[in-house]
Amino acid sequence: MIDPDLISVGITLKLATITTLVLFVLATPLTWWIARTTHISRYLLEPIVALPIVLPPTVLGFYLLLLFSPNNEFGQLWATIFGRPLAFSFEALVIGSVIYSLPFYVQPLQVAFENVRQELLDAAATLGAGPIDRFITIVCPLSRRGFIVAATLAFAHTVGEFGIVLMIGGNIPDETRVLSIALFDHVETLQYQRAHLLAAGLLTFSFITLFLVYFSNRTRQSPPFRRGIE
Amino acid sequence: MIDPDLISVGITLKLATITTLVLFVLATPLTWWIARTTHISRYLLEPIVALPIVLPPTVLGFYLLLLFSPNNEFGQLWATIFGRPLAFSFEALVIGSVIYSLPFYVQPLQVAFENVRQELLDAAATLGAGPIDRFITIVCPLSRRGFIVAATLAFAHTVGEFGIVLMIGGNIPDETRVLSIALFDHVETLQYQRAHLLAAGLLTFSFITLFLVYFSNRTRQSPPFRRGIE
Amino acid sequence: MAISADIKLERLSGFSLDVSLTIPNNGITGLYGPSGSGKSTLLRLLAGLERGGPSDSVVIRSDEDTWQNESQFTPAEQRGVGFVFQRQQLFPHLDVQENLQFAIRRQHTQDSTDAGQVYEWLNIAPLLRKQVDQLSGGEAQRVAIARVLLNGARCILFDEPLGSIDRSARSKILPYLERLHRNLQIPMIYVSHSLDEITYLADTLYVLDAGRVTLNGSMLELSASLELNAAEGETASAVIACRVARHDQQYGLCELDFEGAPVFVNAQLYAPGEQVRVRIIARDVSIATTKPASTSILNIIEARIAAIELDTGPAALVRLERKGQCFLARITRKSLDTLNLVIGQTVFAQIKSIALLTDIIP
Amino acid sequence: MAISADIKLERLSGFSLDVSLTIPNNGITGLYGPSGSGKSTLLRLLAGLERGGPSDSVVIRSDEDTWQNESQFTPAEQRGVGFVFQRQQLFPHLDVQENLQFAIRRQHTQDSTDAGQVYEWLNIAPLLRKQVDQLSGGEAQRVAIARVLLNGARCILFDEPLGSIDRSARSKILPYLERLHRNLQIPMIYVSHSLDEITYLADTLYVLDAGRVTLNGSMLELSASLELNAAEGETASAVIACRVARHDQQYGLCELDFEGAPVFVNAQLYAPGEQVRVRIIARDVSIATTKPASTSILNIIEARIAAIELDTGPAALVRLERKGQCFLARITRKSLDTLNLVIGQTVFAQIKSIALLTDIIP
Amino acid sequence: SDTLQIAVAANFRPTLLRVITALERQSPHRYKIIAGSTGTLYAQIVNGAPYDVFLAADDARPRLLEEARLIEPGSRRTYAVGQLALWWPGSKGALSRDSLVNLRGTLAIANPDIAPYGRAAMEVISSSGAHDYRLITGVNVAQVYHFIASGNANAGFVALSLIRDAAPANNTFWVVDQNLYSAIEQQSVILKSSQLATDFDRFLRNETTWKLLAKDGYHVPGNPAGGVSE
Ligand SMILES: Nc1ncnc2c1ncn2[C@@H]1O[C@H](COP(=O)(O)OP(=O)(O)OP(=O)(O)O)[C@@H](O)[C@H]1O
Ligand SMILES: Nc1ncnc2c1ncn2[C@@H]1O[C@H](COP(=O)(O)OP(=O)(O)OP(=O)(O)O)[C@@H](O)[C@H]1O
Ligand SMILES: [Mg+2]
Ligand SMILES: [Mg+2]
Repeated sequence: MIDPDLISVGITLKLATITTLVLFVLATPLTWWIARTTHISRYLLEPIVALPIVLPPTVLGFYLLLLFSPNNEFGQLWATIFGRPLAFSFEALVIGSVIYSLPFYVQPLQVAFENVRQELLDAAATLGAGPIDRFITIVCPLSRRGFIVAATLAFAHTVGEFGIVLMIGGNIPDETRVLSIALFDHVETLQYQRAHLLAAGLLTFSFITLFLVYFSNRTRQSPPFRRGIE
Repeated sequence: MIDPDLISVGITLKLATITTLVLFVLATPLTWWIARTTHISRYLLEPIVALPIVLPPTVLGFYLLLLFSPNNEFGQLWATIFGRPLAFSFEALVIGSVIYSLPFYVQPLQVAFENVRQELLDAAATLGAGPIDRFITIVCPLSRRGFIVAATLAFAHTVGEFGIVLMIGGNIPDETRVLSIALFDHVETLQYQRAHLLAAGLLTFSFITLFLVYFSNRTRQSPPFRRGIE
Repeated sequence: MAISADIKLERLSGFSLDVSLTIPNNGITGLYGPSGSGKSTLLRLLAGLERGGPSDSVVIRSDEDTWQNESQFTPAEQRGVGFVFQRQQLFPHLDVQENLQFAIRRQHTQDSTDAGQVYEWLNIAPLLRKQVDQLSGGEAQRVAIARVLLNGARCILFDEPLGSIDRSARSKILPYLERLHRNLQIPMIYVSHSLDEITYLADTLYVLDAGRVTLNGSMLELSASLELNAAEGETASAVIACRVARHDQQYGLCELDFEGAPVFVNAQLYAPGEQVRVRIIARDVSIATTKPASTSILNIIEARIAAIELDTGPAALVRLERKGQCFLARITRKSLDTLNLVIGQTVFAQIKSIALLTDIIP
Repeated sequence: MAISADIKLERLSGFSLDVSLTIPNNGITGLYGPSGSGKSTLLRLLAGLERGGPSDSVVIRSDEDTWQNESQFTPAEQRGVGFVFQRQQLFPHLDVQENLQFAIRRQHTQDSTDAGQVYEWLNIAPLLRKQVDQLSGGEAQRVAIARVLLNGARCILFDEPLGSIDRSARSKILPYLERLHRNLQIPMIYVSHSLDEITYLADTLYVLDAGRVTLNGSMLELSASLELNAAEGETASAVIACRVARHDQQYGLCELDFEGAPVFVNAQLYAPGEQVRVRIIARDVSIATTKPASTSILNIIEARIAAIELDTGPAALVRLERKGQCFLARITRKSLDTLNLVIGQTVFAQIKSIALLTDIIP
Repeated sequence: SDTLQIAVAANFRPTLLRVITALERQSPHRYKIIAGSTGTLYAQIVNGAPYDVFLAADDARPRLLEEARLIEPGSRRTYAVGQLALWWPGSKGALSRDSLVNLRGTLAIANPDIAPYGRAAMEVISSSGAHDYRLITGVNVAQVYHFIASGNANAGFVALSLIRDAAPANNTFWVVDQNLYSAIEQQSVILKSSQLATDFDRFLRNETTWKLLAKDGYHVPGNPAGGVSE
């Protein structure tokens, strides 16, 4: 039989990957809009994006639980459409993680987007690149560091998160029992050896992954003779 | 008698403010170093900074607890120097929050720092500005958005964080019982009315603060006729 | 594609632009004016990179379409207008080749320039594999020009394209641009601080000052205008039209016919019988009252003094006319008096043939 | 502060720089060469903005200090070297005034330039309150120059400072720079594509090609060298030294004495008896074998043909000598043959006085 | 010191508050309550938490503390015996163990590894023959309560004390027979002996407290005869 901790690892990686992908797809355009618009609604949206983090995860999870409930219209609608209730499903975890990681994705990316010089977009436009073309071929590559940081923060944060997951996931083995819960359980049940092992494994894995990500995406190193000042 | 929740609010604001200040003082130079160095140690340091978030807060808190414990050399040393044990003190909360919020501070700031053009630093150097002068007068103002995002994320995250705080702070009323724990307790003890009230208050306050921060720090708006393409 | 524009725009900084202009279907339109006169702003509006504020009135039409009026705005990428920027804007995440490919993949029209030619004239080949931040100032500017040329635009705006390009590269690029616009039959606008370059290239001229058009018309007509040239001092010049008479193989010269008088230039690009334009710099022209002999000056043209404009300094600008065509001579007031020159008098203009050599407009 | 440098540097891209040079204590050193020849790289090394790789050898000394050798490196901010960059680098978070203040607060030396003067010559006043991104190309360049001048550097490097500055502003700034270096007695290096500007300003010249110094020496000596000028074509020129003889108030002219022959120029800045240098553009000089009369050309100088260099094209460059001083004439080969010119022959050089007017080096 | 720091398992906190209120009527001293999960509190105590008295939710952790000689010798006592209740808001008819067979949907229990109520619930379920349900677990009974109250879980085992206040309709819950699961003994220990601690310990075992315990749904701990010790 597979070690249940390994199953948790699998679920966690799946959750973090899907969360990051969902953020990539949904939050990237949102961020671009926030970064570039001069419309005032931007100043309302910016704080709203950041709000999830001021709530303790468990509390946020609690409110999500209320939202997902079949007593609630949203929960009902979901159940009608997908044939099963939202709460305690993997989908619920994804929704919760996406909401909670949103600011960690949006904000660094926004900094990167705001640093893309308008002149380059002007040049691209006169060369015949439309808005989407410009976004994909100019803005995204120039914001590569921003994407990496955004994705790293969102991914890592989802791996480490557990308050929300605990609330809306229901800790179902093989489905919603993620690594962080397993780790927490080990600590709570005084299985310190297992906890240490799991934590050490998690840290080592994360370190190696992050190292590879950062190292392979380092900014093209200036040749040594350019290093005049800092 | 003062409502204990209000006391928690006070402790939370104090903790978040101090955490952000500590990060500002300690992590800003670290970030600048990471952003500019071409030394390989950078690629080791970058992942290390990000590591704290992959651990569930409670688990991280657990390890910090072990570290701070008087059973441990570090904890002992601290107790000898400062005359009182580290664990379950406000200082312990600050240390925990700083460690946990470190990546949220460092990473967005790093994106901003990396976007400061070397040419401008070259120009400043030939005008007679030394490294610290350049950092303060060129790099920092040009990275203003990065600072705002970094400080916002760190502050908000400290407000919302509770796993670590619970573990190393011990939820002691008037001392280490922060808002997030109070809110968590209200939910746990089924005091939904109080929880709703506190959550709504927290969200409103945060929204207004964030709105003011973002709005007053908006990038100088381009005059309307510049808005040719996004 | 002809373009007409009618623009009234006010900047918060106090600068205002108030111009009407028509860019003819083909030919190069020169835009000249002092720093801060609004040249770049005008180009940005034409390209669709700015649209003006709500209180401004910007109407721009191409012959197919209305690009901009109160209710309408065609975005830059749909106008097919190429733009060589004053501060070149290469994409830093792409190397030189990728920058050029970016333009090639998005060609506005198919009947485009020959890439091989562009590479050769701008000497791009040795740069292809370089990163953009490793280019020298002049190299970057050449790549920026190449990028626009390869983009197959239906109209090209040049905003001081040759600012950081050295003389020898410049003398290769200029004739190429000239030929290019002939072959492609597309309108170009050329902004420059150098009246030299503009006189060389432009068929039509707009002079801008403080956001207003102070002078405009055909280059040929304007070139001999004292008004334009008085302010030019040393670089005052005029353009005349000539017919190619014959080639002198031995000395590598070409004899032109200027209203019956022979004029020698050093280019042999055009066949006898063709019409060419020649630029004569006023300071290259001296005046003699008797026909000079035994001098190295080959071109001696009989002409009539049509006008004299005194400088505030010691110089005078003399407008000389030969059968309806005009050119200028810049001489000292002292000579004017010594030789007793008056309007209507017939004199001999000596033009150093060498001075004409590279200034031929083919 | 004199600076000497000995540099061997190799870039990954294949470009290598191998130069030794000495920048004299005062005077302007011109740096001239085609695009990509390493001019900007050299300036960056001198300023301390690059330091070379481990396999490169860079030794730079000022007369007080060693700035760089294998074991030592003085950072840029301690060298007191001002740098006007080719692509101007104003601080975007500061407005124009704050950019200038940044420089003023960090003055390297106290005995600095007069701020009022700088503002006036560069016409800075109307720009003070503007944001940097609202400046036109030329305006930004003027601010960048002002910023360096106000910084009180002990040595200033100009990397094509006038690239995007229009002619009339340029004719104000150039004489100002000339005067400035005289007053401040600080060395300056001036990079330009325009041999015109360089000949105007420089006392010493270095010509760079592909990272090597191909020519160097005093401007006065080099100016008449056929070697340098042959490649220059239309802009070949030479510099001669003259004595101010008298002023002609009526015509605003100044009569100079060039080895016994009178030469007229339009500036009256110098008192009779002073030594001045005059630039003579080769294409302004024509040759006559008999003394010309009744012509608007005021300057007719008797000289001896010292050398003749045939062009590949139809032109020839003739070196004329008068009592040890040399200047050039660019004429056609056809004239050479027609007039039967040979080395050693005495001829009459006609120089249009107007051509000398703005070219006087005070 | 005249302040007593009482660490208490979260589920007992509401009852403890009532006890303290009663106690404060006759004592001038202050009582600080630190609520948390038993596992967390245990880890904190081992690492030097400044608690005077510890009221655990089980007997395992107090025993471990005793073995580690971290408590006042002989102070480990059972202060309350928890009662398990099955709460099934949508049930029809009277509930019993056998009705679990009819349960379709989600059944929530506390994590049996961590919480004694969860372990007890597990015993009931495995002997009930129920098969067609989806089991989800929360960290503690409070979460189980949220799951059910919010309508996301169909039924669940909670502490009787929790639903006392909520007072659900009569037929929707069932107090599980005590002989169906091994007793949930909640034990207390004195960590730092003082007069105050001894007084509190004694008060925990007097008549007033027992009445409060009984009212909140706890069995009074007793000798085998069910009487009152002491
Ligand atoms: N974004 C802007 N906002 C406000 N004013 C601007 C802006 N851009 C330019 N200006 C001002 O508008 C005027 C015209 O600028 P423009 O760039 O069109 O001049 P230009 O003719 O191209 O000059 P140059 O030859 O120096 O490039 C200048 O006074 C300039 O300061
Ligand atoms: N950072 C760099 N890395 C590698 N090669 C570079 C770098 N910067 C410049 N080069 C190359 O070095 C050579 C010299 O460049 P440099 O900028 O010194 O030329 P330059 O003489 O200033 O030319 P220009 O007149 O066009 O400004 C060029 O071939 C250029 O492509
Ligand atoms: Mg411009
Ligand atoms: Mg350069």
